[in-house]
Amino acid sequence: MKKLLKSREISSFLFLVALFLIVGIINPNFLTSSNIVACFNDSVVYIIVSVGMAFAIFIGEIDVSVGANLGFTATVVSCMLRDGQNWLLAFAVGIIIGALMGLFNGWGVAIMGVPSLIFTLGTNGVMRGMMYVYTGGAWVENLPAEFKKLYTNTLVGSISVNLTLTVLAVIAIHLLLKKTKRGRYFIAVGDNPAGAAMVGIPATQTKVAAYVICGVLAAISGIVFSSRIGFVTATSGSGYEMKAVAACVLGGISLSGGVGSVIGASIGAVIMASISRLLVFMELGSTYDNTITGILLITIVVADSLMQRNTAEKNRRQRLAARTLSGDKAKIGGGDHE
Amino acid sequence: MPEKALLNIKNIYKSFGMNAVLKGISLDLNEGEVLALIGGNGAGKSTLMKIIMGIYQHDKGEIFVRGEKVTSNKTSAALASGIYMVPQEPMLFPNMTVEENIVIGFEKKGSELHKELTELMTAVGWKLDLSRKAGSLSIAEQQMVEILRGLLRHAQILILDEPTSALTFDEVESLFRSVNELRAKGIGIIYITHRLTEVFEIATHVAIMRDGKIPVRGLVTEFTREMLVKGLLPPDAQEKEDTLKEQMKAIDYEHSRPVFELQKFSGYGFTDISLKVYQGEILGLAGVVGAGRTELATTVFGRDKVLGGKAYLEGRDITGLSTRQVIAAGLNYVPEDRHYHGLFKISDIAANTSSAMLGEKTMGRFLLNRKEEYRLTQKYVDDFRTKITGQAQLAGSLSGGNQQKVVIGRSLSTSPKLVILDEPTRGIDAAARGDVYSIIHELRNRGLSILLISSDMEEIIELSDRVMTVCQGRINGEFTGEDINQDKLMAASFGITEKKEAGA
Amino acid sequence: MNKSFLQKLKEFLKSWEMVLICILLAEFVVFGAANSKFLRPALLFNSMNDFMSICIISLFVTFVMITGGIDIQAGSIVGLTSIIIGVTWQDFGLNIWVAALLAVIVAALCGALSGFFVAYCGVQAMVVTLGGSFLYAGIALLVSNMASTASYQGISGFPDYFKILSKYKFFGVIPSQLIIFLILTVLAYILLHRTKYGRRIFLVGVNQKAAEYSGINSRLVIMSTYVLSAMSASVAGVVLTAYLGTAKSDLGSNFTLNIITAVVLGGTLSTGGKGNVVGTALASVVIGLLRFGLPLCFGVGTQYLDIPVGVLLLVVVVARSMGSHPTTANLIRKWKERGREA
Amino acid sequence: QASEAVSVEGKTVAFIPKVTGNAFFESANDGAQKYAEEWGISVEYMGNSVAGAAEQVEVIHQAINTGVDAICISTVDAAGVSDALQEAKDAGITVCTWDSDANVTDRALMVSQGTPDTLGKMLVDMGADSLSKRGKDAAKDEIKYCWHYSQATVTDQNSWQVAGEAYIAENYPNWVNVAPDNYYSEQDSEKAVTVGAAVLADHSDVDLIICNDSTALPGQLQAAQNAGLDKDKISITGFASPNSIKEFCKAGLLYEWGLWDCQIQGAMGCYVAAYLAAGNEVKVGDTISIPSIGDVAVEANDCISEGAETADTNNGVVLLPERVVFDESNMEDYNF
Ligand SMILES: Nc1ncnc2c1ncn2[C@@H]1O[C@H](COP(=O)(O)OP(=O)(O)OP(=O)(O)O)[C@@H](O)[C@H]1O
Ligand SMILES: Nc1ncnc2c1ncn2[C@@H]1O[C@H](COP(=O)(O)OP(=O)(O)OP(=O)(O)O)[C@@H](O)[C@H]1O
Ligand SMILES: [Mg+2]
Ligand SMILES: [Mg+2]
Repeated sequence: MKKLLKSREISSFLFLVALFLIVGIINPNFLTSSNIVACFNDSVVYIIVSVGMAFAIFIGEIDVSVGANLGFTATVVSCMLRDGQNWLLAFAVGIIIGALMGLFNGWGVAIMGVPSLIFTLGTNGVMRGMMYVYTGGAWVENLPAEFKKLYTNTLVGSISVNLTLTVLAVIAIHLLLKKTKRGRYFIAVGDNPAGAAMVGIPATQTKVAAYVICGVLAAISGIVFSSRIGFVTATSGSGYEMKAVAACVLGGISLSGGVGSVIGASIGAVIMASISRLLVFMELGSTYDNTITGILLITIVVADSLMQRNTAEKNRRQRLAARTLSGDKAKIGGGDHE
Repeated sequence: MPEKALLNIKNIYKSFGMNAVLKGISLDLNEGEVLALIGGNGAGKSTLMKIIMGIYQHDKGEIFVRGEKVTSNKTSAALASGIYMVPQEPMLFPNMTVEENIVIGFEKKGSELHKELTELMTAVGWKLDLSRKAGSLSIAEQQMVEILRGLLRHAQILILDEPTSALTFDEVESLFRSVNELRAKGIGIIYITHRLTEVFEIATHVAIMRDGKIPVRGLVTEFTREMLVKGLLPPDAQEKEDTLKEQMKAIDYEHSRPVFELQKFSGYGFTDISLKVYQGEILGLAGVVGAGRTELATTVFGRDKVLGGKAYLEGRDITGLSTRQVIAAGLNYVPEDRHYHGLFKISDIAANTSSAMLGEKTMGRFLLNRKEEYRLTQKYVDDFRTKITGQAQLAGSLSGGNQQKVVIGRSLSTSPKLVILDEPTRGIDAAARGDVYSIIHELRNRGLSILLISSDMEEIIELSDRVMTVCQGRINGEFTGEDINQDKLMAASFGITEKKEAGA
Repeated sequence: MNKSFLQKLKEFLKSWEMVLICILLAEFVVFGAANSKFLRPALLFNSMNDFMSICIISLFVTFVMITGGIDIQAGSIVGLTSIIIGVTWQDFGLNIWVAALLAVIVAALCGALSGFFVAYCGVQAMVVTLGGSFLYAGIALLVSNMASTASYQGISGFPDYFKILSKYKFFGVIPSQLIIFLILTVLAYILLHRTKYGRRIFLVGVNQKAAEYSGINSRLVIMSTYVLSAMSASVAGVVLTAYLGTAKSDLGSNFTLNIITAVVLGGTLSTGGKGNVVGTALASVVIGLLRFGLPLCFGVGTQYLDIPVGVLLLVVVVARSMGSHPTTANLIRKWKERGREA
Repeated sequence: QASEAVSVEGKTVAFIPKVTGNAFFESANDGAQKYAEEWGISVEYMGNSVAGAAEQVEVIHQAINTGVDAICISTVDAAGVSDALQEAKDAGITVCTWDSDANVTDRALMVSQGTPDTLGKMLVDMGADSLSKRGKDAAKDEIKYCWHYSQATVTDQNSWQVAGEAYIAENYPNWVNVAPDNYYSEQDSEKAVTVGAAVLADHSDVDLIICNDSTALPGQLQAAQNAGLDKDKISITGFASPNSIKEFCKAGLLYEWGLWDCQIQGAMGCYVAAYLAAGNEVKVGDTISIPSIGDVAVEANDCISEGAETADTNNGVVLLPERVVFDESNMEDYNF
């Protein structure tokens, strides 16, 4: 069973490998170690935001305000850094903004009981507007060089410090989710909310916590985003929400909640983050960007859903068939009831 | 009475919006007691239990556990104070394994818990694959997982909300054994059920809930079955049941033609089923839960693949037709699971009644004929004396019995020649059950053929002209007249009697 | 049927549509008071032209959401329609009406494809239509590459008799787009609330299993709603192309949020089973007028309009869920009881 | 001739960018606002955060409804806004354009940053100069280069690229375009960096990247910086506002880049719009004297788009007097 659980992540990973190999066959330049590492390095923003989204999806909800959250945090933090504020203060402010947004979403969804898509759609709009109000529409430019270096610092070879930290954090989060009592609550709440209440799991608290985590991770990804891009525009982060959802789905997380892992989300994020890059190597140009994303997404979810349905159906039929079979035995052996 | 009651409930009130469900409930539970709580559908039994568990909050009143007043209204607090409830509908985590389901929420290490769990399972003697996903378990197995959860928690107060409604005979036996053992250990148990026989079998005390209050309670030994039935019914209810069996005219099989016939019919969950249902006959299909009768019915109804054999309705081959075609051919089915397969809860009663008629011209060609829909709905509401405030009432807000009447009404709306009723009175209170029985009789007397699937032997005996038993997916007995009695049916259902003996 | 007119009226006064009408009236009062220009029919009607596409699509996305699904691909079908009309008309020499018809057919196929995956393969609607929104936008871009004119030049110069579709003004003030919207609203209303097909949509949304046990082909019903919503998006695309006089592949790309907002604000349950075409129509107009009135009367910049629309959505959904929240429900009950005693 | 021009004072101009939240347009607005105060006109900045024809039509209607005297617009799509601009004209509003033109019949004057030929040549020249500065011989070496800008659907950027290619074919036949289909990043900063990084990885031997888009240039530079490159390993140049590139220049990532003074352009656009709205009339060959900017001449439409007709009065093109190449020495003189 455990193996089966894992296989969803593994199949996503195999898919990623296949994708890279195909591009490598078309353009051998792609398969250099530095380029592959760069693919992963440049996926950090997506990984963080997708892991956050994964929390929202685990509990059976969704958060489409992560893009705006990312953009807004990036804007505020960058403005502070540009104006020479203390870094730690800036980061703290960013993370607090993210946490507050998460808390607000959590309040609306878990406590007020508003459908999550609708509620976060609303906060998304409000935050996008706030970005304009905050900057007046201007770009935030000229971030301190040392801040931008945070992104390029490497550890071993060309593997960036960011990537290393992110991977370690993802593994840690994964273990927390799977091994600790409270960690398991997130999946449990998504799996069966009413059942969670029966065994004393504080469903509301867990949901709010999931949103706060999602908000905080969106904020952190916003900070990484600005250190990577070096400037923040008024539309920064738009579209990230949908790409994060896509990443989660590609990584084997079910939108109905209770299924999947953050490792899967991370693998999905690498796929999503690499598409623009793959297209450059395939000499296809951004014209094909959307087409390929769409085909990837639909193919994977349809294949996955059909496969799951088949196994479920097979299991059911086996179970039912076993009943009549044991009936045969009963006839021959005179019944197995004592 | 001991000094400190395990559980002491004083004057609890609870309303949902305008619906006052509990109106001053008081109840005690002491160590080593099994308190059977009975009451009609919607009496508020589950609600009261959920309040004890801290899932709902009461509006007024007090709860004491071992003499201490409960101040926190959190489920975790209730669990910590040693209360565990096995809910009416199992609430497992379908994507987790059985083991994960049982141990979730424990602080202890996984390996320790695993050991405790396996010990516990050998102690109660239940076999379950711990690594299976809970979503793939049958309802009975899910119920077992729920009970194991409570046992592993060493609950001092165990609440079982209709635990046996989906269990097999064996499983019921072993459950009762465990209940007795637990009681011996001094655990207090609240046992909710609709089956009065169980009350006398397992309970030490009994309390009857009616109209948001507990008008009757006491030691089981102080009551007889009749007293309990009387206590359940509203004071002005009249005895309807007596008249039933006498009204039934015997079927003249010689001159009657079979309306419905199965020849060596096989599918997933059953094989080699051959049977005939005659005009105006009620054929009972008895068996234990899991015998494969629902599968048989749904496969005939076009919901699953036919693996072999033939089905005929009035001589017409209906094997493997789609549900829509089967309905059009003149067969309809009242599903076992009203909530998942039967009812449109947030639709009104009219829409519920007419839903199977939408293919018919009488309901309009393209535009919906509302007049016809109204007429149709009113006909069944009047015929069945369904209690509604108006056709616009939402079906979900009806009581269980009235919901069932609506679903039966729908199945008749298509003017079928044969209706398959699958557990028509499951989870329905005594009063509504009587209504449903008289409906079934009336239908029979009008010449409709009925295939009645039920796990309630009394029900089968009371209603059927002829009974066939199903065991592990096969027909293993046919009974008529005097042979239709508890002992024979039970024996056949559990596969103890061979077909030849039974037929003889 | 058996209800008196008064009863019906009473019910209507308590309905969600009534709330929307009140909000609509409030908009007229507030905006009208702030700037009387708002009330000038010519201006008001003209402004409606700018959000009619969203209104049109919302009507039929309501169908999808009643079945318990969601459609976030409608926006990209607008662009796909537009570019297909442009390319087939300009480069393949098709008659403009034939081109439009072709575009609607292609859109219907797109809707059918997504609907098939949702209904027959059991994939979550959100993911399928998310994929669809990428895919159809991508295809639109590929189609635009087939045009002989460089893609940056756009395709224009459509005949006047095509443009009149969206430009004509009845009595000199009422724009044809509004008429198209009203016709479609009536159509959608009849289809959803008066026909057997509409009833099936509701039943499937309430309980798909029970619908199947009633002999309803629930999968076909679900799939058909996606076809309908894609076709309505396509009609919006035709109207928008005629209105702008240019065919572009990215038209409608940011409609999604507005469409969903309109449907939800209109009272459709996002879990399915409940919804109302009239509510959606009213809600879409409420949003449109907000987007028109705020800049005109209060000088709010267009780029800030996401804030009031978002706030409106939040306030409405929170208020509505508060009504059904246990604590508030209790408060309301107590308040009512006190009223009765007094 | 325009000696006794009617004063522009008190006129209201709607200043409409393609999209809000973009450094280029925001700077232009800053410029327009700054001068407007001096001239006594009021400039209202109206735009949508999404660059789309339908969105821009909504904004134009908003301008018409608000009752401005003139509109000065950078169009997203000339055909798409054509009818809306005609409506504006019908409502008695003067329509001028800047940066990105409308159909010549839909507007009076266009304040242009230059002809495609000028701008294409400027881009290539900056590239050749950057190459020389790092010791390459632009005229003889086999220079590998490519273009990276926003999208194939953006009119002006494409016309510069086409003109630039023609100029290269004529003057630098030794150059090789490694990606004739160009790279696009859709004015998305994140994509600009991703695509930029991919370009560098795929063509490790590319010598020159020309970014004729104000989002692509900083994105490409950031990608180069992230990859540890600098101006002596690769030449990157293009159009972007001085403020957005200054830090990169200081960090040694490029020698030079260019732009026209978009603040002046925005201001000029608003002025000529207000000028015509005030009732002044101009013909090709006339000069308009703009206070604190200088005299500008009205030229025929065909100077920016070949074969375009010019109406007798109030129709034509005003060219920006100068385009600037920024480098370390002069970049601090500009603040936009
Ligand atoms: N969450 C809820 N919201 C509103 N009403 C509720 C809720 N839960 C229960 N009710 C109502 O409270 C009443 C009592 O329900 P409850 O489930 O406690 O009955 P019960 O005695 O357990 O019946 P059954 O024998 O069918 O299980 C019913 O009328 C039901 O409709
Ligand atoms: N596919 C399924 N999904 C969920 N529940 C199911 C499914 N199939 C059966 N059940 C439920 O499992 C229980 C066991 O019934 P099953 O269908 O296995 O045997 P059965 O022949 O219907 O037994 P009986 O008719 O005696 O109740 C029933 O409560 C049924 O509703
Ligand atoms: Mg109950
Ligand atoms: Mg059954």
